[in-house]
Order: sequence, then structure tokens, then C-alpha cells
Amino acid sequence: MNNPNLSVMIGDVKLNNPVITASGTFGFGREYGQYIDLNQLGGIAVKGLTLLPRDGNKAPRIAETPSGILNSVGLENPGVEAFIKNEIPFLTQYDSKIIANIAGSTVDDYLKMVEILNNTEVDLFEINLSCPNVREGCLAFGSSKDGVYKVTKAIKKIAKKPIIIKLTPNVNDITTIALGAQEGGADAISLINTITGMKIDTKTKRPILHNNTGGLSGPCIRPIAIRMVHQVYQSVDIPIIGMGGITNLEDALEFFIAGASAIMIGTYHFMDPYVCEKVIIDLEQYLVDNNISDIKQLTGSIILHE
Amino acid sequence: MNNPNLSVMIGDVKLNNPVITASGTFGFGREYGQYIDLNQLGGIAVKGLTLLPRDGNKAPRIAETPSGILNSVGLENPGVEAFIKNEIPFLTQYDSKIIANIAGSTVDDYLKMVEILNNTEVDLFEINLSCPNVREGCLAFGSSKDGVYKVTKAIKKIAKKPIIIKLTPNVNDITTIALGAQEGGADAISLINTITGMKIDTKTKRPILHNNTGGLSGPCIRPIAIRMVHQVYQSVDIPIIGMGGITNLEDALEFFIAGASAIMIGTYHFMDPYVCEKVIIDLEQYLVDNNISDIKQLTGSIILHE
Amino acid sequence: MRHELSTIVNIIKINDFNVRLVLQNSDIASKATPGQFVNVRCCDSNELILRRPISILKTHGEFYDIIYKIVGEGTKRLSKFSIGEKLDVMGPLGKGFTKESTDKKIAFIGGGIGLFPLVNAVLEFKNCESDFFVGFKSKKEMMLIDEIKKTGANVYISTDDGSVDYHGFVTDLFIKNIKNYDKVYICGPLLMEQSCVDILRKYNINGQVSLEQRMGCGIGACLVCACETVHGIKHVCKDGPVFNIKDVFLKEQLDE
Amino acid sequence: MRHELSTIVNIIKINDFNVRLVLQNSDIASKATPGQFVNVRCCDSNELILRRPISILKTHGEFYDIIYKIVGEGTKRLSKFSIGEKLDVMGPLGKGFTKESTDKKIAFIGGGIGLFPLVNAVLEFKNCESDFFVGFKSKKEMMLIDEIKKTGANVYISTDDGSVDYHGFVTDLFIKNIKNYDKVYICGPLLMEQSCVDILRKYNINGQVSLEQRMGCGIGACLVCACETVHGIKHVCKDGPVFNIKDVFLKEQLDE
Ligand SMILES: Cc1cc2nc3c(=O)[nH]c(=O)nc-3n(C[C@H](O)[C@H](O)[C@H](O)COP(=O)(O)OP(=O)(O)OC[C@H]3O[C@@H](n4cnc5c(N)ncnc54)[C@H](O)[C@@H]3O)c2cc1C
Ligand SMILES: Cc1cc2nc3c(=O)[nH]c(=O)nc-3n(C[C@H](O)[C@H](O)[C@H](O)COP(=O)(O)OP(=O)(O)OC[C@H]3O[C@@H](n4cnc5c(N)ncnc54)[C@H](O)[C@@H]3O)c2cc1C
Ligand SMILES: Cc1cc2nc3c(=O)[nH]c(=O)nc-3n(C[C@H](O)[C@H](O)[C@H](O)COP(=O)(O)O)c2cc1C
Ligand SMILES: Cc1cc2nc3c(=O)[nH]c(=O)nc-3n(C[C@H](O)[C@H](O)[C@H](O)COP(=O)(O)O)c2cc1C
Ligand code: FES
Ligand code: FES
Repeated sequence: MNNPNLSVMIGDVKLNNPVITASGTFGFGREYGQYIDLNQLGGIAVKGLTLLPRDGNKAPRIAETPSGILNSVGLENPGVEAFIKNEIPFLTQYDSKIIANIAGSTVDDYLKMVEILNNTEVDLFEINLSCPNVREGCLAFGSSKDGVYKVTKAIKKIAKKPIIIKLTPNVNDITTIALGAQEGGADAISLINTITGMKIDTKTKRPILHNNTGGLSGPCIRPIAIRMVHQVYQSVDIPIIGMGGITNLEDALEFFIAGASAIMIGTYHFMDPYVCEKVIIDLEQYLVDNNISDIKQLTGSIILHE
Repeated sequence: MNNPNLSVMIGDVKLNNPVITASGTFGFGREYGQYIDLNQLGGIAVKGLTLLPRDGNKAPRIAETPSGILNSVGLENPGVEAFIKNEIPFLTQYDSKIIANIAGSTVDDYLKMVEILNNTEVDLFEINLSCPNVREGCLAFGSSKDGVYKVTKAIKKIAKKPIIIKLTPNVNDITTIALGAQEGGADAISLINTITGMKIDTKTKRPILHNNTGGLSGPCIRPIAIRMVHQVYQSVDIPIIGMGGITNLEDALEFFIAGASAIMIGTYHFMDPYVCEKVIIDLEQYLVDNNISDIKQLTGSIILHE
Repeated sequence: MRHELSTIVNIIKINDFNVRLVLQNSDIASKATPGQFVNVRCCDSNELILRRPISILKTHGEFYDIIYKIVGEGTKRLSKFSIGEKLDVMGPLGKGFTKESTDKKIAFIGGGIGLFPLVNAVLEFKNCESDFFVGFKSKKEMMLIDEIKKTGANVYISTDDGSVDYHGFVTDLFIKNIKNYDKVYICGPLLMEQSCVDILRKYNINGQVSLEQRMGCGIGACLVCACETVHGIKHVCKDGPVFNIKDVFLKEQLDE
Repeated sequence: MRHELSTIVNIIKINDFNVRLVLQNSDIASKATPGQFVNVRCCDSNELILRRPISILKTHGEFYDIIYKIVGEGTKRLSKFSIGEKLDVMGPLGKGFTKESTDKKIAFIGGGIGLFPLVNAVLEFKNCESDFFVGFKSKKEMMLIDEIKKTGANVYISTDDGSVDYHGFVTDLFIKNIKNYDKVYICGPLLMEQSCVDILRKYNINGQVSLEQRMGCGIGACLVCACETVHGIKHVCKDGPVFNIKDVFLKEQLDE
């Protein structure tokens, strides 16, 4: 068999393969670039950006939980201008697509950032409507169909790159929210962001996180993420980028079968800096071994029980 | 120091200690009764009952996930009449309180069951508004404040035992739902029930569970449960029974500190049949070691960061 | 009653995938009947929160043997234990194979690892004329034959690839040699069990079949291991794993 | 660049809680500078999804040593490894202690396990007059003293219970013996570090302090290990763990 086709399209942007680093876990690529060749990645979703620089929350910002972590970084980032100046030149050296993850407190914030980033070498926008660690905006938009629809529509009108809407799992019904994104004109949906959680140090009686609560990620949330990807796949037509606890090929396959066109890997980088590289290699081998000529054939290939 | 007081009140019912077996994981007590002395337990929440016997879903009904499981039993149970005839006489032999967990498809179902059980030796009702594994009713009521309020109020009007409303975590905002229960007259709230999830066998491309989706429980959900108990504690005045992934004293303490007056232990029984016994012994020792005269002093003793 | 840990007194690698453990625990060893199983904690970590059900292969004095096939994460971790270490094993569990004193001519049909629960039966069911039919994928995966032969049973072997004796399915081998058995004991993959049950029904022979189902508690408390029977929903861990072939609907369990 | 595993060549139980590992990995051993740390995978299971940061105690040839205190689940699991096994260790990480050639009179102040990162510094910072102040809870927890004395440093010991030498805080012991140091290196509990920094500021002495913070990636990618400095938010894993005492606000990190 010829080499299988691993490439996927998000809007009119072609990713060489469907494996993307999840926003907030991979910085701007520099650090993990010492461990893996960034050219191999399908895309790099950079740390969530805001219009102005943000300090984020006070530390501790991480707690370990069974098969997962809580984080409460709170969108520490240098701001969109510093990103353009200091990070884009570095990232454009590599083949992998640059995905600017952006978060705002108001619709206007989002629009300003998109305008600023429109004329840069950023390839895709990932609109973060789901950050649980900042008090204002963001998550509020992501909690209702209407909110998602409005932000999406406003951004789509001006965006010169395809837009991915990143959804929060902290909702009653993820499918209606996803429909809001589709109806607003999203080119793709990414999910899931973290689930709000808390861990308490029983000795001090204080939450481990200085922010008290944080976002749960890692393998523990995978069954929830798989369920949501599957549900959303059944209700929208645009591509889904699935994530939540991926550690290896097997986990990645679960997401593709459930309905993902591409995947993101976050937390597991902390344990295994090579996880993306491994998954890409193993995925290609899997397609060869199973005579699958195109990764697209896997997407949504789930066979439900009656 | 004298023996610390471990007893807790739910409505006008006094539990000898705050450790209760979670519904659906402990049958009607007989099986684990071979391993532990049922007299030691604060209470036994029996398998969820329905008006008529139910076969439940097709097997497989369980899948293992990172630090947790998915189940899709679907309320298999002998019906409330058979429960009265075959199980209550067994359970009344023991000191621990009998908690009838009941689930209905309509408000009428709940009322009928409560009426039937009113004149039995059942001590408490746990109203399951949160079972994710049956198609009708139940979870639907639990997903809105209004639904919870209505069912609670109707039941409270006729119930001759205190009622505990069991909430689902699959919601936007657990606090408003909890308020619905309180306003409806609930004597206590129990949470969390399982979170909807899915696991796919990548070889067959089929979900492991025959029901396709199931409810996630075990340590993986603990950070979510702790967060919800804490949130609900901040917004209601009635006692909270906390659960989700408790495996030992440390985990139990986290729930008390977050705001629970009592706890339930479910999934971990499958690994450790003695888990309740151990937690009760360790809890008493902890109170002694820390000079705490009453378990109530722990409830909600969390110290938040500013 | 608190269960005691089982001490690993020997570990025998049968082949790349199958490992035999000799375990010491007088309680389990003295109580176990053929076809029962144990529920094994495979590692310290709560990442795997479920025990794994494994059949009791045989008992001897205060010892009992199990063979596990390494198929997934749990059995992989089980393979990390060393001789002298203790395993947290609950058992014996479930209802096993039974034999009435009038059962004189009996047969066993085992497919692959389905062979394991049958071994204790052929060892314990004395004073019978026993035929033991067993199917393997190939010679490489053959095991336990000498142990079975020692009981005096007539052993019939089939292999999928013909590398040993009969080339084909164990069910076909069984049909070729079928007698008027008083009882037949079956364990193997669901499809094989289904064919065997069909054959026995056709020939009107009594039989018992051991089922597999994913389990939670292993003792009848969580109700996850349901199986449909003529007497309503039963639970493999408590009412089984062995059922009378008259009672079960195997077809319903095959994936649609 | 793919990091190589580190082989455990020796395990030395210092006392009930502290274990010293001698590890073989020429890359880490050759690159490590004083005050840097490694990030250790403590078990195979993904139940614990984070590595644990541990200071590099010293290096020798292709070997490096670490001492870890068993405090929680991760270090407990680390204690299950045996000699000959391989550990997945990333490192050396972070920015360590630095010394200018003009720094001649130097002091070290270590509290408890905060002692560990200072050891590599006192070993490496040659041609100085070094005072080494170290505080322990009690005699039972005393360690590494001979190793430090061998460098020629003057060692001052305090114990909380007075079981060895000075009875009281190591900070008080330091004040009693303070000289006009060119530089002072500090590592210990936050409160102790805070007092030391206050003293140094008062006496206008330069210093560096090693901070602890909960970590995710350990390399600067996840931004969880934030700490406030006069130059804005910095990250302990990448910009630290060692910071100039002029730059950090320790008070802000103490729990309100
Ligand atoms: C009554 C009974 C007796 C058994 N006797 C034996 C025996 O003697 N030797 C032997 O090698 N195997 C036996 N099995 C099968 C054995 O339980 C599974 O191979 C084992 O659970 C796989 O665990 P794993 O973690 O390696 O696989 P994984 O696939 O990683 O396990 C994931 C989950 O699925 C469950 N699971 C996977 N396969 C099975 C299965 N076939 N049956 C039930 N649950 C499963 C596991 O218990 C676990 O909960 C028996 C099963 C049952 C029900
Ligand atoms: C730069 C640096 C160097 C260190 N050097 C050493 C050393 O040489 N020897 C030594 O014994 N310890 C050292 N520590 C502390 C060590 O990292 C913790 O004791 C260890 O992580 C505890 O892990 P655990 O699983 O046993 O504890 P748990 O409390 O179960 O750990 C839970 C989580 O909290 C984190 N955590 C707990 N305590 C600390 C802590 N004090 N600092 C950072 N994270 C923590 C763990 O890494 C883990 O993610 C160092 C810490 C840092 C930041
Ligand atoms: C430390 C950390 C920081 C994160 N920061 C962001 C962020 O800035 N923007 C965002 O959209 N998601 C952020 N996330 C969420 C991840 O991108 C991802 O959605 C989530 O972690 C689930 O994937 P995982 O289980 O593979 O980590 C962050 C996650 C972690 C762990
Ligand atoms: C197999 C199984 C069956 C359950 N059945 C019920 C039930 O009938 N009624 C109910 O209210 N909750 C049921 N639950 C939910 C538990 O009572 C509990 O809310 C949940 O499992 C979280 O606690 P845990 O993590 O300790 O298991 C069931 C859980 C499991 C695992
Ligand atoms: S496994 Fe729990 S009832 Fe069978
Ligand atoms: S631990 Fe990730 S930036 Fe420091």
C-alpha cells in the first residue's frame, strides 16, 4: 500500500497530519522543540492569548488528581502584540500550522485580536469560549447556544483564517452549543476544554490551587470527552478536533472513531514530551497495517449497539 | 478525650456515623454483608428502585476507564413490592439506616413509590433525579431547577420519611439545581451521581457498553464532585451527602471539608469490600487524633484562598 | 470475614501469553469447587479500579493454581509480580460445574483459554468415563494436555491450523466423536459455546456452560454482569459463571 | 533530542524517610550545574500523571545522585524501584546557583531537605571560604554533614530540639555568625527563606535563593509554576528554581 493520507483540512487550511498540541500545555513551541522536531506536528495551538498581557492567577496553579490534573493558570500570556513580535517568527520556521488560541472578556476583545492577527502568518484561529480560570467573559459566552452563536458569527465576519470554536464541557447539552458554533459559521469545533474541579489539602484545609478551583484534564476526563465528541459528531457537519486525556495511539483512535477529524494532546506532554511524535508515527503505522488509505475513513467510524 | 461524636442527622433520622454505601454498588446489602458487619454502617442506600420490576440494559454494562468505570446497568431491580417483601426484613436486622433510592419516569411514579414505602421500615428516601442510564424521566427532572423543585415539593407533601434529593452533575450550574431541591423542601441533597461518558473498543469500533454510553464514577470524578459539593454547600442550608470516588479516609475528609455532612462510597467497593469499615474506623481515629469532638465541625471547614 | 492475601509460591510461563500462578491460600483452596473463579487485584494503582476474574484451574492442599492470558493492561500488570509477593484475591466466587452421581459418561469441550475452568472439573469429577475435547489455534498455544490425560480422560485435540491432530473446529471434532453423554461441560468463546449448545440440544444431551461477562463487584452486588435466562435476568458472577444450557440464551449475547 | 533513561546503580536508605539514589546517565551528569533539578517519573501508572522535581545532589563522572524524601504517593512509588532498574528522568532542568569569580567569602543556609540543592554548590564552588549553615528538626534527621565537611567548608548545625549543636533556628545561628559574605545561597522552607532574605537585605549582602513550586511540564511550557519577581511573572522551572534575592517577593507566596 502507498503511504496513507494523514492530512486533514480545517476550512481551507491543510494540516499535514491530524495531531495538534493543545493550547496551554505546549507554550509557544520553544520548550518542547528541544525534545521533538516541531516540523512533524500537524499544528501547534499556542498558549491562550488575550489582547493585553496577563499575569494569570497566583500559584499554586496545578494539583494532581487521579489520572489527571487541575490547573488554574488563568491565561497568563504576553498579549497578542508580543506574540506577534516574539513568537510568530520562531513558529513560522516550521511546517506545522500555527493555531492562535484567543480568549476575550468581551466580543470586542475577540474581534480586535482577530483583526490584529488577520495579517500575520497565523494559520488558524481557535476561539476559546471555555476557559474556566478567568472571572470575566470567555466561559460565559461558551455556556449558551446563543452566546456561542453570536461570538462565532461576529468573528467569522471579519476573520481571514478559518476559525475553530473551542467548547467547554461544563454544560447540560453540548450538542446545542455545538450547533450554535456551526450556525455562526465556525469552520471547526474543538473540544473538550477542562472541567471545573477542586482539590483540598486535608492538612491545611485549603484548596491546593490558589484560585481554589481549576480545570480538570488528563486521562480521567477521556470518557467524557469521547462521549461529547460522539454527540457533537452526530449533530454537526463541520470537522471536530477532539481532545481530553490522549496518551497514545489507542486513545487517539478512540477519538477518531467517535467522530474527530483531528486531535489535540495536552496534559500528557508533561509526562511524555514525545507523545505527539509517537502518536503520529503509530497512527501512520496503524493505517498501513489496517489498509486504511486515508485517516478520514476513521472519523466517525463507530458502530453503535442498537 | 471522650469518643468523638460521629452521628449525623438527616431530617429527624439519626445515622450512627456519616458513612453510607452508595446506591447501585452495594445491592441490598446481602453480598457485602459476607465481608463486613452491616451494623457498622451509617446507612445503606439500596439499589435504585422503580415501581415495577426492571430488567435493565443489555450487557456489557461496565467498562473500565482511567481511575474509574462506566456503568450502564439501567436500573435493573425487582420493583418496590419485591423489595419490601424480600429485602426489608433482611435489612432491618441491622443498625444501619435503610435508604430507599427510588427512580421514576413520571412524578406519579415517585409519588406511588413513596406512598407504598411510607409504611415500611425504610428510614429515608433518596430521590434519584439523575440516572443517566434510562431513557425516560429521572434525569430529565434533574436537569432543571424547576423540574427538581416540582418533584421535590410533590414528594415532600406526602413523604413520611426525610427525603434526600440526588442530583446529576451533568448540568451547567449545580447550585441553582440544588436550590430547587431546597426550595421544594428536601431534607438533604446527595451528589454526585455519575457523569455521562463513553468508551470505544478500537478493535471492534463498538462502544464497550451495550447501551453505548454510561455513567462515569470512581476516583477520576472526585475533583468534580468536590467542587460541586463545595459550590452547593455555599448556596444551600440543608445537609449534603457527598460522593464520587472515595477510596479512603483522606478522600472522605476532602468531602467533609468541602461541605458534606455525610458521605457515600460506591465504586471502590469493587476493589475493596472493606472500604466503608476502614473509613469509619480511620475517621474516628482522625477525630481523636485531631481533638475534634464532633464530625460536624469538619463539615465545610474549608479555608478558601482569597 | 476478611479475606486473606494469596502468596505467590510459583510462577510458570507457559508461553508468551499465558502465565500459571501457584498460589497459597488455604481458605480459597479448601472451598473452591470446579468452575468457580477468583477476582484478582492486578496492581496497587487505582488507575485500574476493577479486579480481574480468573478461573480456578485446580487446587492442591492449601494451594490453588490459576492461568491468566496477558491480553490487556490488568493482566500485563499482574505479570510484574514475583514469587513470594502476595496478591489480593477474592474467592472462590460464583457457582461452578456440578455433576450428579448418575452422570457417568461425561464430556468436556474447551476452546482456547476456555479450557481453564474445565480442568478443575475433569480433575474432581472422578469415577466417570470422560472425553475431553479441546481446541487451540495452533500447536504453539497448546497446553495442559498431559495434566488432563493423567486423569484418565480421553483427550481429543483440534487446531485451527492443523498443526496438531484434528484440523478444524473443536465443535466439529466433538460431533465426529459424540456419544450418548450424561452431561457435557462447555467453556470457550461465545460463538463456540453457541454451536456446542445447538449440538447438544439437537442430540438432547444435558449440559452446562460457563459464561464470561465484564464484571464490577464479582459477588452479585452491582448487577453489571447480567445475562438473560429462562428464569429472567441472572448475574454471571453470582448465579454463574456456569449455567445449565437449558436456561441460557447465548444468541442474544452475540453482537448484532 | 530524546532523553535517555537513568539506571539506578545504588539505593541508600538514609533514614526512614530519605532515600539516596545513585543514577547513571552521562548526559545529565555532564551537563548539571549546582542547583539544577531533574523531573522524575515515579511509576508506570498514569494514575500519577505528573513527574516529581528533585534536586541534583551531586555529579561524579557519568553518575549523579539525588535524595528524595518520601512524603506522598509519588515518592512512595519511587521507593519501590530496585537497583538495576531504569528511571525515566528529564534533566538537568532550570537555572541553578551561580558564583562570580569575585565571590570569595560565601555562605550556604539550608533548612531540612532544602539542604539538597546546596550540596552540589558547595562541592563545585571551589577556592572560596565557605560557611555552611544547616538546620534539622533533630539529630535523627541529620545527614550529609561529613560530605559537606570534606569540601573544607565550616559547618554550623542547628536543631529544633537541641539534640545537636545549636538549639534553635538556623537563621538565628546564621545571624550569630554572620560575616561580610560576598554571596549567600539559601534553600529551605518558605518561611526560613523569607527570614534569611530579610537578614541579607538588612546587612546588604548578595544572595540567591532556590524556590519550590508545584510543576507541570518542568521546562517552561505550561506556565503553572509562576512566581512574582521585580521583572514580572517568572517560572520556577525555567527561570529558576534559583533566583537573585533582589528579584523575588517571598512574602507574596506565604499563605495569607
Ligand atoms: C468467570 C470468568 C473466568 C475467567 N477465567 C479466565 C482464566 O482462567 N484465564 C484467563 O486468562 N482469563 C479468564 N477470564 C477472562 C479475564 O477475566 C480477562 O482476560 C481479563 O479480565 C482481561 O483483563 P485485562 O486488564 O488484561 O484486559 P483489558 O481489556 O485491559 O480489561 C479491561 C476491562 O475489561 C474486562 N475484560 C476484558 N476482557 C474480559 C473478558 N474476556 N471477560 C470478562 N471481563 C473482561 C477486564 O476485567 C477489565 O475490567 C475469565 C473471565 C470470566 C468472566
Ligand atoms: C525545584 C525543586 C527541587 C526539589 N528538590 C527536592 C529534593 O532534592 N528532594 C526532595 O525530597 N524533594 C525535593 N523537592 C520537593 C519534591 O518535588 C516533592 O516532595 C515531591 O514532588 C512530592 O511528591 P509526592 O508525590 O511524594 O507528594 P504528593 O504530595 O502526593 O504530590 C502531589 C503533587 O504535588 C506536588 N508537590 C508536593 N509537594 C511539593 C513540593 N514541596 N514542591 C513541588 N511540588 C510538590 C508533587 O510533585 C505532585 O505533583 C523539590 C521541589 C522542587 C520544586
Ligand atoms: C496547564 C494547562 C493550560 C491550559 N491552557 C489553555 C488555554 O490557554 N486555552 C485553551 O483553550 N485551553 C487550555 N487548556 C486546555 C487544553 O488545551 C485541553 O483542552 C485540555 O487540557 C484537555 O486536553 P488534555 O486532557 O489532553 O490536556 C489548558 C490545559 C492545561 C492542562
Ligand atoms: C454500578 C453502579 C450502579 C449505580 N446505580 C445507581 C442507582 O441505582 N441509583 C443511584 O442513585 N445511583 C447509582 N449509581 C451511582 C452511585 O450511587 C454514585 O452516585 C456514583 O457511583 C459516584 O460515587 P462513586 O464514585 O463512589 O461510585 C450507580 C453507580 C454504579 C457504579
Ligand atoms: S459483577 Fe457485580 S453483580 Fe456480577
Ligand atoms: S512547570 Fe510548566 S512552566 Fe514551569
